[in-house]
Amino acid sequence: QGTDSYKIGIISPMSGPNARYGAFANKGAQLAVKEINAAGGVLGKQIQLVSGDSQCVPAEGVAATQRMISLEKTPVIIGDVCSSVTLAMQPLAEESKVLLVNAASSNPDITYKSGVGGFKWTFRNYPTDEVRAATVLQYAARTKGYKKFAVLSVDSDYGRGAIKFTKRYLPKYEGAEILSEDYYKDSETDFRSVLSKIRRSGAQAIILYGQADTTPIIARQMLELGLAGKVALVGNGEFNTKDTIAAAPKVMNGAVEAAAWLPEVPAPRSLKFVEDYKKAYGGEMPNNHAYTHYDTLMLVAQAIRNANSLKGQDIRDALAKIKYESPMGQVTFDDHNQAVLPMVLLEITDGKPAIKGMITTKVDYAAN
Amino acid sequence: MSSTTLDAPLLPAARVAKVNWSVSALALAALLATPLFLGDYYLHAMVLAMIFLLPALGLNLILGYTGMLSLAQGVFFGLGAYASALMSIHFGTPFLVNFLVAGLFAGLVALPLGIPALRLRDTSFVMCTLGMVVIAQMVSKNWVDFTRGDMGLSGIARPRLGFGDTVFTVVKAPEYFYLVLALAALAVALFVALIRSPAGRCMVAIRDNETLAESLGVPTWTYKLIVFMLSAVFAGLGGSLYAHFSTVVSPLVFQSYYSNTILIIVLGGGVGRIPGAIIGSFIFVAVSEALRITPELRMIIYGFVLLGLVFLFPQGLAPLFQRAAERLARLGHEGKEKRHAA
Amino acid sequence: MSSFILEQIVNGIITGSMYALVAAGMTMIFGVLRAINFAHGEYYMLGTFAAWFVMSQFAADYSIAIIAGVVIVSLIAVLIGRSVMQRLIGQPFQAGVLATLGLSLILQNVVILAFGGGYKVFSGGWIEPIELGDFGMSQQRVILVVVTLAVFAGLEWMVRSTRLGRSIRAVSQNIECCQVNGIDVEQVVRRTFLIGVAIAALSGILTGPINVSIYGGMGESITLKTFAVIVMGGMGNVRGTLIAGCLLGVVESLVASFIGLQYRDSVGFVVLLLMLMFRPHGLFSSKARF
Amino acid sequence: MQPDVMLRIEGLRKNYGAVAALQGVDIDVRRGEVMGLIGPNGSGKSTLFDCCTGLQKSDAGRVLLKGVDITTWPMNRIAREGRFLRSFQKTVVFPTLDSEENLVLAGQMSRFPSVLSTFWVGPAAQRRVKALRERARELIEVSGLSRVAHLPAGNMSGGQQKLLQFASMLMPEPELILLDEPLAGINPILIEKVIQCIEHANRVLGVTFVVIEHNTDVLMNLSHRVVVLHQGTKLADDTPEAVVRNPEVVEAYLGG
Amino acid sequence: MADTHMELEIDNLRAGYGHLDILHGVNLKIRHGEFVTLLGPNGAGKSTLLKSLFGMTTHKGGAIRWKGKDIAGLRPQAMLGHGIAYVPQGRCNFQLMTIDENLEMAAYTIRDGDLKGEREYVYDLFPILRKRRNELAGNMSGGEQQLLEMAMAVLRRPEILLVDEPSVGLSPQAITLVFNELKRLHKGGRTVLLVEQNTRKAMEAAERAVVLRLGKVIWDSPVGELSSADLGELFMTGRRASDAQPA
Ligand SMILES: Nc1ncnc2c1ncn2[C@@H]1O[C@H](COP(=O)(O)OP(=O)(O)OP(=O)(O)O)[C@@H](O)[C@H]1O
Ligand SMILES: Nc1ncnc2c1ncn2[C@@H]1O[C@H](COP(=O)(O)OP(=O)(O)OP(=O)(O)O)[C@@H](O)[C@H]1O
Ligand SMILES: [Mg+2]
Ligand SMILES: [Mg+2]
Repeated sequence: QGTDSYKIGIISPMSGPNARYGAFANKGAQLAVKEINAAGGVLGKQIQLVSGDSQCVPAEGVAATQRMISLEKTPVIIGDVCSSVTLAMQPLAEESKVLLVNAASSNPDITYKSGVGGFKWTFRNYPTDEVRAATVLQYAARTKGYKKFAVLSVDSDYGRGAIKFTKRYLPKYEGAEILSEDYYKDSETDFRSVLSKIRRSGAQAIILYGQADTTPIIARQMLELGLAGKVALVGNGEFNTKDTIAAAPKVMNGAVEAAAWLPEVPAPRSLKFVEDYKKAYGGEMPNNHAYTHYDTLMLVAQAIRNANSLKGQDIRDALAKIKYESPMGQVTFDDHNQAVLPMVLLEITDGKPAIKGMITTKVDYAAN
Repeated sequence: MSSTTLDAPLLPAARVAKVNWSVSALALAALLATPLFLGDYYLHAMVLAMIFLLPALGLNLILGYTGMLSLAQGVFFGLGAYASALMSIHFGTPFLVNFLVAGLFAGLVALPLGIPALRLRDTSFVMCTLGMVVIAQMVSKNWVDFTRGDMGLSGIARPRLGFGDTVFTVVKAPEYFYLVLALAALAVALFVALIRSPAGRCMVAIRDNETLAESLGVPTWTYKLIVFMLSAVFAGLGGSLYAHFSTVVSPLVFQSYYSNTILIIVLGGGVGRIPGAIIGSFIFVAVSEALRITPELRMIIYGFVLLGLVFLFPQGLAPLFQRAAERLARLGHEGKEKRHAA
Repeated sequence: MSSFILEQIVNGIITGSMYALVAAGMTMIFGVLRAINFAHGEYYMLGTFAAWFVMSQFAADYSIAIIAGVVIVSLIAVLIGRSVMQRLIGQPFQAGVLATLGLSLILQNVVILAFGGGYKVFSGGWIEPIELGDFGMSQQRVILVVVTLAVFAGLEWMVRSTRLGRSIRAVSQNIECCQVNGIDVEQVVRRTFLIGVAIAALSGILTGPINVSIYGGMGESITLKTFAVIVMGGMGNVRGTLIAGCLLGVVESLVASFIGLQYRDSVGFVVLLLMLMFRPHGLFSSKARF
Repeated sequence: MQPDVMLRIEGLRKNYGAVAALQGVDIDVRRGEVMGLIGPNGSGKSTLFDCCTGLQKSDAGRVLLKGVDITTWPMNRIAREGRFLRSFQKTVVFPTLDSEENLVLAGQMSRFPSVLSTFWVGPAAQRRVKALRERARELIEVSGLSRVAHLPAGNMSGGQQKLLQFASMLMPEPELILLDEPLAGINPILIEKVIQCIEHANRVLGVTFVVIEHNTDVLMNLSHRVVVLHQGTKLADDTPEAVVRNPEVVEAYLGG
Repeated sequence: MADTHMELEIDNLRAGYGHLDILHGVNLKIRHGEFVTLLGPNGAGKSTLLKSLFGMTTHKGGAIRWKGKDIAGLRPQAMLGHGIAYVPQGRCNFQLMTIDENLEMAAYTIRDGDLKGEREYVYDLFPILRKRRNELAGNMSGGEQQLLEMAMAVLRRPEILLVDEPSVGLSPQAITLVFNELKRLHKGGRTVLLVEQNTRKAMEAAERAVVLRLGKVIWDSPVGELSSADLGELFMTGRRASDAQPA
């Protein structure tokens, strides 16, 4: 087997409180590897996935990366989910000339510092929060006509970043205002106080950039407090999954979300991915991390084929020039090695997610 | 009396824990030679171990010698890291300056925190230090203008050591290793000096019986405050090394992961023993790195290792090493005597 | 405005009673072992998972899952009590810290290994809201508060008036003297641990329907809050724990509504710390002379 | 105020809830004397010590040391600046330190000018510590602890700990020592030695002693003056001979 | 083999703490209903011997036979079950419980009979305790706590009572009370093994004196055969110059 396999590393939180993200990431990537290998691998070699555990802690992530680079000698590493780990991995990858492809971190810094910004070996195949925030706000304010918003987002760079961009675009819509602003920590389960406050404030919609698993909690507590049908959720946080909707259908109706990917995306290859994933993992629904990691492996395989070489340098050059057809549409990279890729906008109607559009936007680096 | 070794659940008399100079020299020599044998990955792991050693020394000082469990070591570690990062990013100050400022800064912050906290004893004090962790998390996340919130600070410069015109940037693993080794060795020396000073005896007295110490004229509160600040200095220095090593800091440094890691290092190594934190940090990093071969089972096995440690080595690993070192020393001694006799 | 504050206080008491319930067990375990139980939140998590497992695997009713969950976790507690906790008697303090940290890692990651790292949805429970004017609350919360009161009444009675209760207090003060008086310290530790864990599991199961999303790492943050509560209540004091728990809940709730959710944990902590400055040994505690 | 008063206790009161442990006690301890303090169990003797040395706050009254009001001083300052030590009734030592370290610690604080100076391990500090060690070894020898001197003090027998506790009172060479039952649990031969030590310190070094002791035979021989406490009040204050004959004292304390 | 008159037979007992040996082969036989006092210099191992009899040290060898049964190495609870009660040296009560509760805990292993009545009995014995019955034990004065511990031992209904220095911290009056109670127990047919430094009181009360030194029994005789001058010599040198040792 030895010479016939080609190692690709994947760093993700596999233990500790954030293990839930790593699990999806690994499963998605594994599925892609299986598919690629079944089709004959890349350049005649079978891909072998090597996992490392970061626990979402930079120190751990750096150690895992170092191990990956020095012992496993993987020319390509995918990772991490948590932005702070990815940021810590970047200089390591740079020094050792290992290709780092990120598939799930949304911190703008990662690519602001890449490509022409500095790190030549980092690429990101994941949308930044800016595009998402703008799209959601536009839909909520224009199409749905909401004017009064309450912010309730996760207290992380993702949640805070999205709100920052939302505020930047808010003045475009006359009369739109934010009545209250709250951030919750990622393991929060008690939203009653905040929701009571929001109810009294008279907000029409809650801008929620949150974590997938807190959405059902918020939804159910909104139901409890009698917010169902009165206040809508807009933002991002896997509003679309069956379980979330089932937690409080009355609340979720009318929820608006923009996401990197959704299982409901009507593209045939995306639907096939959902089917395959469910088959492979006992009926479990994939989430967007599963998808983005799947997709990123596919992307890397494509780059290797384009480069017609297994060397990191060649793959990197191929990646910079790539025009990759993802299940969602075409992906290219800008001069900061940030993927320019499509995103979906959806609204929950009658207990089902309905896709309202696809958007592709480039990051405007000068604006920041 | 037939035997003089004790395994009653008491720590050894402080005077018994003498520094074994020959063994220490041997260990240092071995460390100096490691880059000749080991690859980058192992060096990297050892650098990590030595970075954690610094806050662990601080914790050993306050917990092992003064008897106060402070969970705030992680806070001062983080403060040191942030201080270094901000200095490096905003002022571009050289590494050694950042390093010292980070230690001082952490120590100074410990002063106003310690004054109210040291009114409390035992679990109330523990809880108070835990409160500091929670507050530090909040500040680092919410003071976005200064700390950039959850995004953290990235792009911290690699250590640059300059003498006159020759500026040397530490990038490669062996270079790092020697830099951190030198600083860690200095810290250990400082720690040993503290323990062996008359103040060290006062600390042990406070740990053993605060009221009695007070009645013998020891101003316990003052000592506790100074020790609290010193432990913060150690942690801050470690944080600075960490920031320049990983080149990013984020509010995650205030997570309980760091406080717990430091705690495990000290407790597992041997609390209240000079080599405790040193042994603890190397073993801790070795175990956690070795377990990387099975990412899924890693933390579970790690948990079992901790349990095993508790029941097999209730005093930590240091006594084991100390006994081995003593035996070595005795062997050497006997050898010498034999030679003399011959 | 005042009705708003009232609403927030009620919210706080509900949350606080959950804190108190988890903390009750921890404070008793601390009493007998003098060990800070870093793993206590994991038993809460195990309770939730056990009930979820029973419900999703055997399609059991929630009410059955409550009983089954408590029983399953109790069995685990018996095992851990025998193999780990009772051996901590008379061990130095650091043993307790390391052992419970170890247990916490094991329990958390075994659950993650067994059920996957992803989150699960806890369906079931009595989640229909009860409307009180413009103030809604699910039945489950009412049940939680009622159960908390009942459990605390029972604990208070047990500690004051039963043999086990008295021996728990005795063990918490002087182990050697317990031996002299013929109290089986190991047995007391095992039983206390069992009771503490069972209560934690019960509260995990009762809050399952409210929390909805459950995952292996959910115990960690609870452990932190619990620790604050037991210190406030005066270590080992049952009544103090209930009051401290509710107090923390109310303070947090007021902070969340008037200052901001992101400040909730820390400001709640700060308030508790300030109170500690005035009562350094917690709200209720007695201390003998030197 | 007379110059020969070492410690003046004025109207000291202490209540614990309903229990009046001290109900306005006035005592003058003269410089250079050995004063015995006796009284039935629970009469407030230990509480008196506690209130004099800052372990307990008194409800009313003053404590003057050489004319200086020390009522509100913290314990460590009384010991260090006041050169005024006390031992505890419950045997307490530093359990993990061996005898020598216990003693060095007891003597240490009076030898260093400031807290910060104790952190410095210069030659001067080492000389001081060396002198302390020598004194400690002497005291260990005298109190018959040499055989167990290497043990952590917590592993010594009850009587040995009591002896160590006594020895540590002598270490810093204070001016005034309050001893709370120094002889309880000490074997008869060592009692002799302890007495000799007290007398030596008193006569040669001029240390003032107040001794609580239920071993009345020994105490009456040892002390120049005896104060009897009963239910928190002073019952008698006289020479040993007179106290033994005082019918009230016999009734309340010595027993028929 | 076992002598039926002998209630407690200690045969070449070796015990200590962890690796440390303290008792180096102690031999001692105590008859039923005897009142024995165990004397010795500080650190001789007296307390260690009592602790070993109650199963609280590391057993290293030798036998302890109680009514013919070997009880060496049993746990303290089991000892109590056999009717052995122990009052340790130093503080041993529940500091944060009231006197009443402490007395209740003392009778923990006893589930029958008139506990209330027995409690009243000890209150009559030491009236000072009744006066403070609802106060925390830890707040009592040293002597009061010592009395409490004695009272607790009485409540354990011992067949043999192992007491370690009960007179410490007691006023002369209280000492008389305690020794009277020990004598009463003895008269009531209980066996008493008393460790004391107050040798005079101990020799007045006991029938037999045993001297321990450096972990060995060096003297064993009726109290009449031993003067306090002899004792001094025994403590110091381990020998009595005037005659051969009967032990
Ligand atoms: N912290 C406290 N709380 C309540 N009562 C107390 C406290 N401290 C002391 N007392 C009471 O005050 C009285 C005096 O106690 P103290 O210890 O001074 O007696 P003493 O004269 O030393 O007796 P002894 O000879 O037995 O040692 C006792 O009745 C005691 O119970
Ligand atoms: N926990 C312990 N660990 C180790 N050694 C101990 C321990 N307790 C006592 N020793 C040692 O055992 C020896 C005997 O102690 P023991 O307490 O039996 O003496 P004792 O005869 O009761 O003396 P005393 O009259 O002073 O109470 C002493 O030398 C002491 O140092
Ligand atoms: Mg007293
Ligand atoms: Mg003894």
